[in-house]
Amino acid sequence: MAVWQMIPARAAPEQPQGWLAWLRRELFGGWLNALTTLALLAWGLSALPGLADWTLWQAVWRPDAEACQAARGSGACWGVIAEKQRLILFGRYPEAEHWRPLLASLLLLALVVASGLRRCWKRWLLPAWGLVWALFFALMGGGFAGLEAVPTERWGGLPLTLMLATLSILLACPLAVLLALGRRSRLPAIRVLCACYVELVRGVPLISVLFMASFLFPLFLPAGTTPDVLLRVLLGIALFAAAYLAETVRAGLQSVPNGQVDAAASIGLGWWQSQRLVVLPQALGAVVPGLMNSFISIFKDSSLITIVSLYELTGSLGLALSGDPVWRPYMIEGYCFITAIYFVVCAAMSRYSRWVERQQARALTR
Amino acid sequence: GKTLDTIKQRDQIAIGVSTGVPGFSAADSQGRWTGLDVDIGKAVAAAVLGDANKVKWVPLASQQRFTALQSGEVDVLSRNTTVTLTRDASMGLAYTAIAFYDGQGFMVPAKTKVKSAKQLKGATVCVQSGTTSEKNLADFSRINKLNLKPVVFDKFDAANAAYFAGRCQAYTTDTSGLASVRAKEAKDPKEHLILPELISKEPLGPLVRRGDDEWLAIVRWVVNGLIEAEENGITQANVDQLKADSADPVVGRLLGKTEDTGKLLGLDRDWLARAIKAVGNYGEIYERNVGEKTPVGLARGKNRLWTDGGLHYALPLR
Amino acid sequence: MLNNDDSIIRFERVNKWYGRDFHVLRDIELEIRRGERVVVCGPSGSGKSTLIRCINALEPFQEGRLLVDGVALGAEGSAQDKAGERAVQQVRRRVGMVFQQFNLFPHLSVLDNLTLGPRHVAGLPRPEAEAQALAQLERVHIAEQAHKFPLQLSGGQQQRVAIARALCLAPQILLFDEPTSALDPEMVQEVLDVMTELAGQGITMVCVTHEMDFARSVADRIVFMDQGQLVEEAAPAAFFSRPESARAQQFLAKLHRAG
Amino acid sequence: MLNNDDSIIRFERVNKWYGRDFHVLRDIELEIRRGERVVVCGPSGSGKSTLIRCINALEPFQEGRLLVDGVALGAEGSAQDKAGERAVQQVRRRVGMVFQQFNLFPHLSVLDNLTLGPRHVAGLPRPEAEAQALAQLERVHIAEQAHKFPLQLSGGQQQRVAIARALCLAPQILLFDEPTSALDPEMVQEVLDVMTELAGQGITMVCVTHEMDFARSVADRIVFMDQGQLVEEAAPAAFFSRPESARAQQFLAKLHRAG
Amino acid sequence: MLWQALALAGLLAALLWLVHNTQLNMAARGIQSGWDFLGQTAGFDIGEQLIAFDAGDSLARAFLVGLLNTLRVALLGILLCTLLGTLVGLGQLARNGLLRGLCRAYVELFRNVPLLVQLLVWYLLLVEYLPDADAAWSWREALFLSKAGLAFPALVADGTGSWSAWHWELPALQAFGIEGGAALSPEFIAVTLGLGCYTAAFVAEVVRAGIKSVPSGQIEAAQSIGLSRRQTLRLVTAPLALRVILPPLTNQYLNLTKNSSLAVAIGYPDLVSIANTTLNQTGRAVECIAVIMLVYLALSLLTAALMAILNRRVALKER
Ligand SMILES: Nc1ncnc2c1ncn2[C@@H]1O[C@H](COP(=O)(O)OP(=O)(O)OP(=O)(O)O)[C@@H](O)[C@H]1O
Ligand SMILES: Nc1ncnc2c1ncn2[C@@H]1O[C@H](COP(=O)(O)OP(=O)(O)OP(=O)(O)O)[C@@H](O)[C@H]1O
Ligand SMILES: [Mg+2]
Ligand SMILES: [Mg+2]
Repeated sequence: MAVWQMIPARAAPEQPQGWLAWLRRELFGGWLNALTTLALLAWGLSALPGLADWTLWQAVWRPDAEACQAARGSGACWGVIAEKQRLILFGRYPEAEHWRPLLASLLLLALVVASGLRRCWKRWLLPAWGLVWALFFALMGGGFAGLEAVPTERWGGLPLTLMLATLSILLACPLAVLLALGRRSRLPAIRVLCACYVELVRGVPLISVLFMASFLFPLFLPAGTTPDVLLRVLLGIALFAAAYLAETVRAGLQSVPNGQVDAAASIGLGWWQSQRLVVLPQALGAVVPGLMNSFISIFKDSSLITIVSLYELTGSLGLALSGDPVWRPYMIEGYCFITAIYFVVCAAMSRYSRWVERQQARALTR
Repeated sequence: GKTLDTIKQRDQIAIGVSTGVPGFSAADSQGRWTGLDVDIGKAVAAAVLGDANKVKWVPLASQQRFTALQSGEVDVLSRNTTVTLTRDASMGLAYTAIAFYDGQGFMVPAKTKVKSAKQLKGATVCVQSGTTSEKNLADFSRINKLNLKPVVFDKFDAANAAYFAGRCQAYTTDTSGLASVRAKEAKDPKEHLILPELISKEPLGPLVRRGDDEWLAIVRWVVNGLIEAEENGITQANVDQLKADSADPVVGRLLGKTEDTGKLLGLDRDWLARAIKAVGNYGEIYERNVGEKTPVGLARGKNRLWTDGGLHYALPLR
Repeated sequence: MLNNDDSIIRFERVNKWYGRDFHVLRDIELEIRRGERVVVCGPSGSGKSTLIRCINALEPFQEGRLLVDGVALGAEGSAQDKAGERAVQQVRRRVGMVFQQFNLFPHLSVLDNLTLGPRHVAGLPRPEAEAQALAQLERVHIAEQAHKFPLQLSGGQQQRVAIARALCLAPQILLFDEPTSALDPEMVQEVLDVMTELAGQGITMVCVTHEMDFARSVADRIVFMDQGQLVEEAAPAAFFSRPESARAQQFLAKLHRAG
Repeated sequence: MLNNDDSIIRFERVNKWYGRDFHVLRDIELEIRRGERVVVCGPSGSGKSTLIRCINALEPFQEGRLLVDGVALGAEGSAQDKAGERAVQQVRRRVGMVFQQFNLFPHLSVLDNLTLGPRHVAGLPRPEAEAQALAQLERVHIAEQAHKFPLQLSGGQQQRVAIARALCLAPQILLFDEPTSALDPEMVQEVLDVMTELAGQGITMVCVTHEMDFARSVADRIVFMDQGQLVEEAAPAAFFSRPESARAQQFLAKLHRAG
Repeated sequence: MLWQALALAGLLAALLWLVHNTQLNMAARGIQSGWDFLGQTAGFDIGEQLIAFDAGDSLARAFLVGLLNTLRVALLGILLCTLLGTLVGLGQLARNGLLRGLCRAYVELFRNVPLLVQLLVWYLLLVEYLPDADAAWSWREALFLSKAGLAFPALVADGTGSWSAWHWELPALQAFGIEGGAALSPEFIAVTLGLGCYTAAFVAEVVRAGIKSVPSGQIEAAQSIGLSRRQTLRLVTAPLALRVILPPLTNQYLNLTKNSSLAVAIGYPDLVSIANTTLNQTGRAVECIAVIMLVYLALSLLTAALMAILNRRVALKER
């Protein structure tokens, strides 16, 4: 039999700290590791100077077609962006009125960002959305108070992309929730209907839906009642997105334990009440990353409407450059520009979704 | 008819145009539509509504155009569309008049030294999808055993871009299109050669929906009226003056001075005078948009009046 | 069976099946008087949970009738579609239930958990509902946790919140389904203490539990179930000292060995 | 501390930290003789699992030295990179381990679970490995389950398969980390029975468990840990009747109350 | 019951209304409908074909050619995205910090840019920056890379039908670029690369998540029976991860197949492109779009069914 003495806790022996140690461990710990690092570095060093030359050192920054022509092949011509930025960003919107789409997009962006912040989750948010949409359409459409009327066929570029993405998300969400609830309904007919809708829509490509919205839809309606093509495309995207969102929402619904529904019933809540107050908030919270991924897809997919001749961001780049022999050769720089825009927005969304996840974990547990 | 009523009611005509063929219908830097097809549309608007600007322009890709017309999204399709039997008979469309006589041709980079389309054996050819060009190309290739390889793009500008990037050894579409593309989109027009062969007949003209003969008649006679106006020397500049003092019975009839042709069409007396006042006669429209003084630079050629040895032969307005 | 006015819950030959073949409740006849405290026990899978979930209309049954505080719950499919819906709502307002897994709403604060029912079912305005909720939290001794979220509390505290939530609708009857069995041993006692306090206040309680000490000191009656049937019912003293049926004897023997 | 030849495991001032600040094993000095059966107990979080995982080289440590059947496991970073890798493999061949969560490979049949090690580590041909595996399955009394998949077995059966798997490499030492605590009460006994049988066969066993009856009847020695230190070691009889340290007394008191 | 009946009736009414409208509209405008057009001669050529096709063949055959082109791109894309995705996914778990960072960057970049833009960029890179066909880069006079695509030697028969008639044909420079051998068009290369690289980013995430989902207990158990690191990966981690990876991987394959419809934007004659052309030539819009939707739907259901069978085969056996 033995009894040991009390041993006080002490700190671990000093491990080498700091970035140098990190580098040593991460990049040169073990010979295979070191070899990989060297190979990657060699590759990087061989590729980088050329790339840097092209993007930076040899690049032409002024909208100077002749300088660009001279630098062609060795350096990028960022001047093309300077020259064409307005056309790329705003499409065929009348040039004198460009402040309107700019203002409208900024308003919309600000509102979207505000809606993402917990601090702003106040009562005024809902009316704010109504107000901003009203302002957006008023600004874009004009036709009052001295603002020149601009028909929707001339809307284009970034505002169009933003509007289509946000509006179709807004429209798709409630539909998705209904579909998801429907797929779990006790009523077999409704269940089957919702399941069929979701599976059918998920089985076809978006562009076939867009074709349908833009070519066929008018045939389905009584003669003369054809809504604006923008509206039809918007509906098409929303109906399509709803099917995908519905699956995400359904996964969330499944993650809510049955006990929650029982508990809600036991305090007297009816079916709709318990879904609205108890199940959905938890279900949607549980699938924020999934929802955000779907939102990102919708935003990216908005680029497909160029295929049905609407000039959103991707389309307006084509519009801006492909008809202009002087600047057409610098398409790749144009693509870099819009790629950067798409990337920033999508990356911001996925960052945000990770942030929300962390917030939730922190807020609800100890 | 019904179409005319709805148009009058909403006080605007919806006209389908192409998404961008310089000289025919293209947006200028201000986003305004200009071109021959556009002017014809304007003439119709002026004749019907009294104002050439009461138009909603609907740019359409080639796959969209027929359904857009069929479904009522546009009232007139004025979009360099070839009139063919299939289109006229089976697709719910009706042609009104021929506004431009064209034919399909080839363009090649001058450096290839190709002088005739028959030398294109085995070449890759850029073409836009959903056009008569695709079929003509296939026929031409088969007849001459050329084994041409089409690369088909869904949009006109995509096909242009691919040709100028060097993806294809030749580019085929209507010669007017080739000329306008070469003029406006080639860096140096001299580097590209339009080959002499015309491999098809391409009568282009505005189309309307089937089933409304009154509306068809209006569009048909506006086009004929513009041609007739040229034949009779009525121009944008002199129309008012002629209307006031011309003693020529034909002019008087055309401008509604002596006879009310408008009533027969369901319009007022001045319909043609307004149209001419808005866009000029056919010759003026042609010269302004695609004529030799414009970048597109097309000689009148077949599009001269019959009196000058061309094909434009306006049906008599009486 | 007497039909005295005192009875607040009455099972009349209730039969229930899961699926087609699994007969989970068999000819249940049981009467509980107003203010009575009944403990239901029995081996795992014997149908205890099912029994008390029937009282709250969380489970439908296929045969028989169940009267809860004067409201009749009929067998499933017995022609009373629309009336049935209303009966269910009435019953649920009069019956509070506490679950084994607490089933608090994790996305709502403790206070919101408590006011959800009163506000959306009874239609109380928020300030009133909150005042009342705070009173109930006092009753289970955790008023100071009102603004935390459920997952930030210990198991014992969570279960006490669940009890307070059940009390917020001022129910006539309180149902407990193994309220302590998901708790760490140290926390069992705090919940049992709260339950004992409640039992002293005259509310009708039906409690599924294996806490025999609690049953002995609090229950008026013990009901023993096995394989979906009521096997034996007795006063606690009698039940623990000399159970009549062989199965109850077995069951008690096992409990003793484990304890 | 004696350096007799009998010792099969020897901890020499082993210290381990999780991160920089969490000192989880403190100056561990412990010697286990060949054939000895040692039970490690102590409150949750005291470092018991960490201790026995060190024996199997599943956890590195930062200070001290650990000898397992003649092979030395050095502290992390002590210059023996390549040799260290080999030492780890040697140790693992001589030590079998049974986990709380069984950790059977769900995609392999029971037989494949058992032959995986012998075939790929010892390089045995399949028929031989299978014969041997069947023998081990006999030893834990479930030879008839050889062709099922782990998830098709009950918890007790799974844990017995896990024991058989550990035995298949003919280890010198068997480690058990709470082998019964993930089991339903009825199944605990079958696993304990198998372990008791094994204990009778002279293999060295180090076992983390709270099954005090098992410890009493099987162990040669009990080691009590708290806060990462060895607090007390004693023969079972002495430990249970009169623990010396205050902490062990407390711990035993709690166990009794719960049991 | 009432609700169900109402919902069904409502839906039916809506559908009937739409069909009725369509019929009215089509009748009023003299639009012909029906499937007879599939038998008409196509009248157009198709640039790339796996089975013989010329303008004299029927439209039905044209659709078949388009479908085969779609499948060709989809299959190659699937191959590419699986290989690349697995590499990048494993790279994200590598010990080397640099490699990890690069793989992460790859995923972020390719995931966050619309596929259409990526396709256009690939195509642009190919047709803008490769040399003209008459100045093709060649490798040993056997491989030629140019704006006309990648030409490589192929086995061809000279039509006599006997075995000896098969011989290798080398591509060679002719008046209009490269003739002989076989070639991949730049459209095909761009679509395949675009789809492959885009989907690879998603596959990489699937692979990473799959490997991370293997419980650490499994790996410890493997180590404790003495398996080496590589053996653990091969015998335990990989088979377990595969089961987690398979279902989301199927989804990615389905997405890739559906996304191949974007090929129309860069002139690759896939099913959608052929349907588009047909729609224009015949005016049968409803029918052509129905063909597109039905074919993709069938492909989806088929893949899903196959994968379900596979999934069941590899599912862990439980009681
Ligand atoms: N929804 C269900 N579908 C099918 N069988 C069920 C369902 N719910 C419970 N059962 C089965 O009915 C039987 C009784 O279940 P119940 O939950 O009422 O038992 P219990 O007495 O509460 O047991 P425990 O003490 O384990 O909670 C069990 O065998 C259970 O497996
Ligand atoms: N990988 C790890 N990283 C950081 N801390 C850890 C890690 N693994 C265990 N710990 C902490 O180390 C302490 C000792 O853990 P260990 O698992 O050895 O305890 P134990 O005595 O086995 O407890 P139990 O009886 O609960 O299994 C615990 O406080 C635990 O939270
Ligand atoms: Mg129960
Ligand atoms: Mg442990």
